[in-house]
Amino acid sequence: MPDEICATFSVHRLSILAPDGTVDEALMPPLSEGDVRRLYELMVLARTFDQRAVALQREGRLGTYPPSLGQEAAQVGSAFALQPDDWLFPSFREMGVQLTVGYPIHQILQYWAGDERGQQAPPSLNIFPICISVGTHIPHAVGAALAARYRHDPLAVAVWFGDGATSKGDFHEGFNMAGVFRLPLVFICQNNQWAISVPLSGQTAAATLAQKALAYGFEGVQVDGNDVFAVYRATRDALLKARSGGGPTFIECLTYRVADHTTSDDAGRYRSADEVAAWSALDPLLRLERYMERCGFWNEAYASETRQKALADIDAAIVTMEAVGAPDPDDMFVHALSLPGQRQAGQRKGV
Amino acid sequence: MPDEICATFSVHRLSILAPDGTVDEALMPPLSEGDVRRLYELMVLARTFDQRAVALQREGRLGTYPPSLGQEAAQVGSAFALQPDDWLFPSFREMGVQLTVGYPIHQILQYWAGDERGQQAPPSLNIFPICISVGTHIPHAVGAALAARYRHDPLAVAVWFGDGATSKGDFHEGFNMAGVFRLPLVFICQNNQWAISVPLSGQTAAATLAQKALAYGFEGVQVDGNDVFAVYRATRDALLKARSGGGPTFIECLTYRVADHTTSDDAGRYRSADEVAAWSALDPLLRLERYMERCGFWNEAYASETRQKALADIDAAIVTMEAVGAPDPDDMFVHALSLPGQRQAGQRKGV
Amino acid sequence: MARLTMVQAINQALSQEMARDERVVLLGEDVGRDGGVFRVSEGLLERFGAERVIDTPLSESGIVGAAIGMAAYGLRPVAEIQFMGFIYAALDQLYTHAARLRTRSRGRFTCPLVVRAPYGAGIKAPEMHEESSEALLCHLPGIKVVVPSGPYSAKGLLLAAIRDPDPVVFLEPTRLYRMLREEVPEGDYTIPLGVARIVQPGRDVTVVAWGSMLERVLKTETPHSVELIDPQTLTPFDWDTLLASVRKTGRLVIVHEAVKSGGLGAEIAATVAEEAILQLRAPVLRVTAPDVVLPLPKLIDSYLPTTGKIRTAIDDVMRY
Amino acid sequence: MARLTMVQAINQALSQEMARDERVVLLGEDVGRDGGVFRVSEGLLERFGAERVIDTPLSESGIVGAAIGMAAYGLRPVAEIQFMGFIYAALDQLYTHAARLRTRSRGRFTCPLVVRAPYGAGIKAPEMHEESSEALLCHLPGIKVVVPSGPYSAKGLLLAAIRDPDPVVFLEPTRLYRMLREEVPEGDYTIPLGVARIVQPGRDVTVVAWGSMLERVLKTETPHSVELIDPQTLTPFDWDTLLASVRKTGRLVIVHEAVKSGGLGAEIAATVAEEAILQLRAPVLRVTAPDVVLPLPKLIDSYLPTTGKIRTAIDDVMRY
Ligand SMILES: Cc1ncc(C[n+]2csc(CCOP(=O)(O)OP(=O)(O)O)c2C)c(N)n1
Ligand SMILES: Cc1ncc(C[n+]2csc(CCOP(=O)(O)OP(=O)(O)O)c2C)c(N)n1
Ligand SMILES: [Mg+2]
Ligand SMILES: [Mg+2]
Repeated sequence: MPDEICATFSVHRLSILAPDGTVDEALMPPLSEGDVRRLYELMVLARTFDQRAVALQREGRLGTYPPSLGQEAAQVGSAFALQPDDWLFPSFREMGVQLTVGYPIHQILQYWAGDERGQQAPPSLNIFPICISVGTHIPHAVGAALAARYRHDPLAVAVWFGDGATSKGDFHEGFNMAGVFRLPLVFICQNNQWAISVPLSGQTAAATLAQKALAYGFEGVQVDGNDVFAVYRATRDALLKARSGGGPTFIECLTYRVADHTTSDDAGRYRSADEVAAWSALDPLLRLERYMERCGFWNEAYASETRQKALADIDAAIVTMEAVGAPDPDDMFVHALSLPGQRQAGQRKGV
Repeated sequence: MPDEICATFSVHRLSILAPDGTVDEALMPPLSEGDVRRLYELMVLARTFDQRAVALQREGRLGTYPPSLGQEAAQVGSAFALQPDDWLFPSFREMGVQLTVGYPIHQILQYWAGDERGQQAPPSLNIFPICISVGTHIPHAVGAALAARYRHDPLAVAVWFGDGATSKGDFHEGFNMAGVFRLPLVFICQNNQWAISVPLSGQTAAATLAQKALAYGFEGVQVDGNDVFAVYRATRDALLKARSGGGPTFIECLTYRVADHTTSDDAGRYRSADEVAAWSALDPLLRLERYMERCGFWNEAYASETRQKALADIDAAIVTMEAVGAPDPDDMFVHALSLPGQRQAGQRKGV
Repeated sequence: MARLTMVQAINQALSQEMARDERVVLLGEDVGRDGGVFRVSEGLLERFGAERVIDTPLSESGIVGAAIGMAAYGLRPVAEIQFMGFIYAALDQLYTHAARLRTRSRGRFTCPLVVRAPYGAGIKAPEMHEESSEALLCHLPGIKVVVPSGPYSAKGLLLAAIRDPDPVVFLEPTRLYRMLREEVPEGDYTIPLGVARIVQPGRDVTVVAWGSMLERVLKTETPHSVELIDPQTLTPFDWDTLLASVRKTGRLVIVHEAVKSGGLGAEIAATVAEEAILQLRAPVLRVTAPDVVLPLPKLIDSYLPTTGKIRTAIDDVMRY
Repeated sequence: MARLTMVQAINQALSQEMARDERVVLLGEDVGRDGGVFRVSEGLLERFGAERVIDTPLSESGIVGAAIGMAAYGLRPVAEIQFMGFIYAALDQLYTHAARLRTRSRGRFTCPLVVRAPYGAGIKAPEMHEESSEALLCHLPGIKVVVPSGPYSAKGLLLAAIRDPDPVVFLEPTRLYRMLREEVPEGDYTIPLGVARIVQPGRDVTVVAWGSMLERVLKTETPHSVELIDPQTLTPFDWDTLLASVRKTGRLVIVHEAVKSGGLGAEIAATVAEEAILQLRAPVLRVTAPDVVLPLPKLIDSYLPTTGKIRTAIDDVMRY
């Protein structure tokens, strides 16, 4: 036995909803018609929000904005599985997550308009400010999970990040600690194939991102990220496991960043229209519509009503956002420290 | 195929030389009697050096010192596989590596006596200053390998580190880049089971460290680190693979830190004498002696001659080290920058 | 009242605060079973259990990052970085997150976190074990930086730091860990952050020093009447106390271990040059390390400020 | 001679130096196919190939760490950190290794590395995209820090930085990237590191500013005769030029984007307070950001020094 195999591993891939709208009944999670409608309406809301935000940016009413077009299933499906007490640590492109848990729409806009008041989560939501510095929020989720376990709070912690984030040291240190302490955590990677202009193959030589969990001694699973049922099911299972002491899970959602990296980017410089077209054909929303149509609860009228409702909500939020006046320069000092130091107190008077 | 296995992996463990001194002939690398003697003599040198260094520290002639007792096979066996042009990036406990490649003994001592001149590698050796900040040298090895490939230099780069280092972000970022660029690199982990007082189980939940390579899309292998033939073979194979464009390899050497973490540490505070005794029974030197004795080229006289020779070399080095006077305060400025700035020039005069 | 070393005083503060407030948890490398490489947390694992005294993997950024998450959740984590030289890997978490969480979330989340780190030179340790880079932390709005200079202040400042609603980096001068003993009250007391201590009043010259340099100034023999100030908290700095002293003496000497350029001494001198220049009678002198990489032990005495250099600087400003 | 923007001037410098010296290689996130998010490296991948223009994974510490290894091996890597706000993760590599390699190896290995980073505020970008933390790098013996203030100096300083035998952090003021054009010689020229530029001689008051603040000082209308100094290299600083100017004018105003406490302005003021205090006629004033976290775009104008605040400071020192 001198050259022996001492460990073997495998990585699973889950998909439930096929592009033609059929589902694998054996794997289909228990979702009522109402649940499915809600998923659909949230995905429409996310897409509509995204379109409006890009338009507002073009009009100069928002700053640089990172579109989430194409990632609606991976965002809404994962957030939909959460319980109200869970703690959430989104990255910067998870508007679909924020919308699903009810983060005020006008505040999302306010943030992207360059006003930090958008980051003040309502007291009812345990959601961290979105994280711009890629991957650096992962250890925060680990700390929250450590704290939750210490408190015996029966909740789970979820953290979202992209494929690019998997290359950061903080991804590693956070994942490793989560494994060592077997924490109630769900790591959700939006593998949208690109980190600005760097394709997945330039980010890692690994065949899947899911297998990175093996390095930390816990389970990694790949799901079709454009399949809202697969994303929901994988997240729900992982959350159940987390809450029952089974430790962390890493979920890799295979999806695609259909739009530019941000409104300042031109993706045409580094990727082909063919690739974008191929992925667009796998559109998560279209796929859900086909399923609902087969089930008999989707038609054009419902679709257009859903879109109208989303638009109305967003337009109302835009009005609210723009009605809030400009922030006061004094705001810079209000939260600098619990109590300003002597120098800050002097500077504050001078503003 | 909706819940399918999309990737499978396995990790191998290599051992050749059994504790009783028998070897697996099929796996035994081609080593002449002279090579084996050399390996043995280097391991004796490493052990003797270690004993003398600890004694010198107790006498106040060296500062804090990290003993390498028990890791001789994992250090000498890996370094022995190198070619003269290869680039080496040792951590702080690899005196066996330094001795194998011929780093001047008096300089090793000089460094641990608190004199930076010990870190100036001779021009013939491409060996970096040892790295105290755990794991942070791993990206340097990656950069050297990138540079070597760019230059078409037919060499490989080897980097040593401990089990504790596998938890650092720089380990991750370096490994990942090595995978992406398929670099001529060999990563050698001295898994001596402890990082000061933290046992392996407190460092990672992974069953092996070798499997961490899977996260980066290259091969990881576990070897019996107290088996000098297995360590040598795995390193030689990995170096050949690296030089022929096959990319990086991660070698986990299973060994044990038999002594305290450093001369300032008391390992009795955190681990049992039984554990130490069990590992001491697997002593790498004893095992090699048994093999050589079976082959008919080891006996007590040869052993004592080898030890005497090692002692004589080390004693001569101690004399050299102590004959070198104290460093000059001006030395602080000599290598501060290629040319001192205005302020440094003034400060230099003041010393 | 017992005479304690600084290690004992810090250990007592941690132990008492953990007993008083169940939100306080420790985490770091070797803080548990080993009791910390300097024995600062000795006995705490036994007393409070592995849920509150957490031995972590070797991950400085992860330790501080996790502590941020714990603090935001409602705990009062005390994270240890084993030596200040290893805090550099955690600066991203400190700069990007700990310092900004209150501002970024508009107060919804706060970060009542303490990062403790052994700090400073003169213990004959290897590379990276004797750093004093406090200035890097003092350019960072949102973080407080505290350096005790003796066992008594160590306990009182640490208790205040743990109770502070903001992130505090608490730098412990290793050279003082066991060098001196002081009377340390057994009971609960805090020394407010942001308030300097006039160690000794004087007329001729103000000297500012912190951590183990304070001890060195006290050892310096000089015929002049020195007003010695221990800032205790480096950020936010107690400018009122400093400026009042300089306005009185008209002379200022700053002593620190760190290299001169960009050290905290620069901020102190600059503030005086801005706000008390008309009362100055002499140049503001800084006694610091030269602008070179911190050397190994054999050269450390040539690197650090000595009583001789401090005396010379005092003599120099007294010539005006 | 063409009138170029700073982006074009930097691109030209990189391109020409890569053509001249095969040791020069670029690495960073999006530097290749995308030509950099600001297009600074546009066209270089096409011209020099993927072996010399390396798109890396998203790993700031790994990028700088790998560049250190490349430099020690004998190349001249130019690493890009996509925005200065992400350099914090690489500070450990800079502090622990890049700055010390020459000293630690006693000159056996050197680190001729350039780390370029877009720097500074005022481009309406999200969080972490507008940082100016140069002071963190200026407290670090062994590292040089350079900030160009226009297209001409950008090219000449960058060529000098790449040819310098030591690690250089090269901070590029994003606000100036496309704001102004200057005549930039097509040929090879360097501006020596460590030498300041007297942008405009004057009698009444010395003003020091760098990067995009220089432009702001130039825009400030004042009746007084201002001697304006652009240090160009922040470390090692050209003290001789600065002190000569202050000794002449007797007044000093320092302008920088970074927060006041612990900013590089402190070192400048402190040095003057130490070496030219007898020639000073007025307090040394600093016009800086306040000691708060850098705000999002809606408040950035209240945060940054303005021409109004600069004028006020000049008026203030002129009252003495
Ligand atoms: C630490 C850090 N480095 C660089 C950047 C600049 N940047 C912003 S997004 C991005 C790519 C992120 O890719 P990924 O994690 O896949 O997320 P995605 O943008 O695809 O959602 C980069 C490099 C950053 N924000 N943070
Ligand atoms: C970045 C960093 N953190 C902490 C330390 C303090 N320290 C020195 S060695 C060590 C444990 C290292 O364990 P391992 O990597 O397994 O190497 P070993 O000591 O077993 O050879 C620690 C925590 C350090 N030197 N560097
Ligand atoms: Mg991505
Ligand atoms: Mg170890």
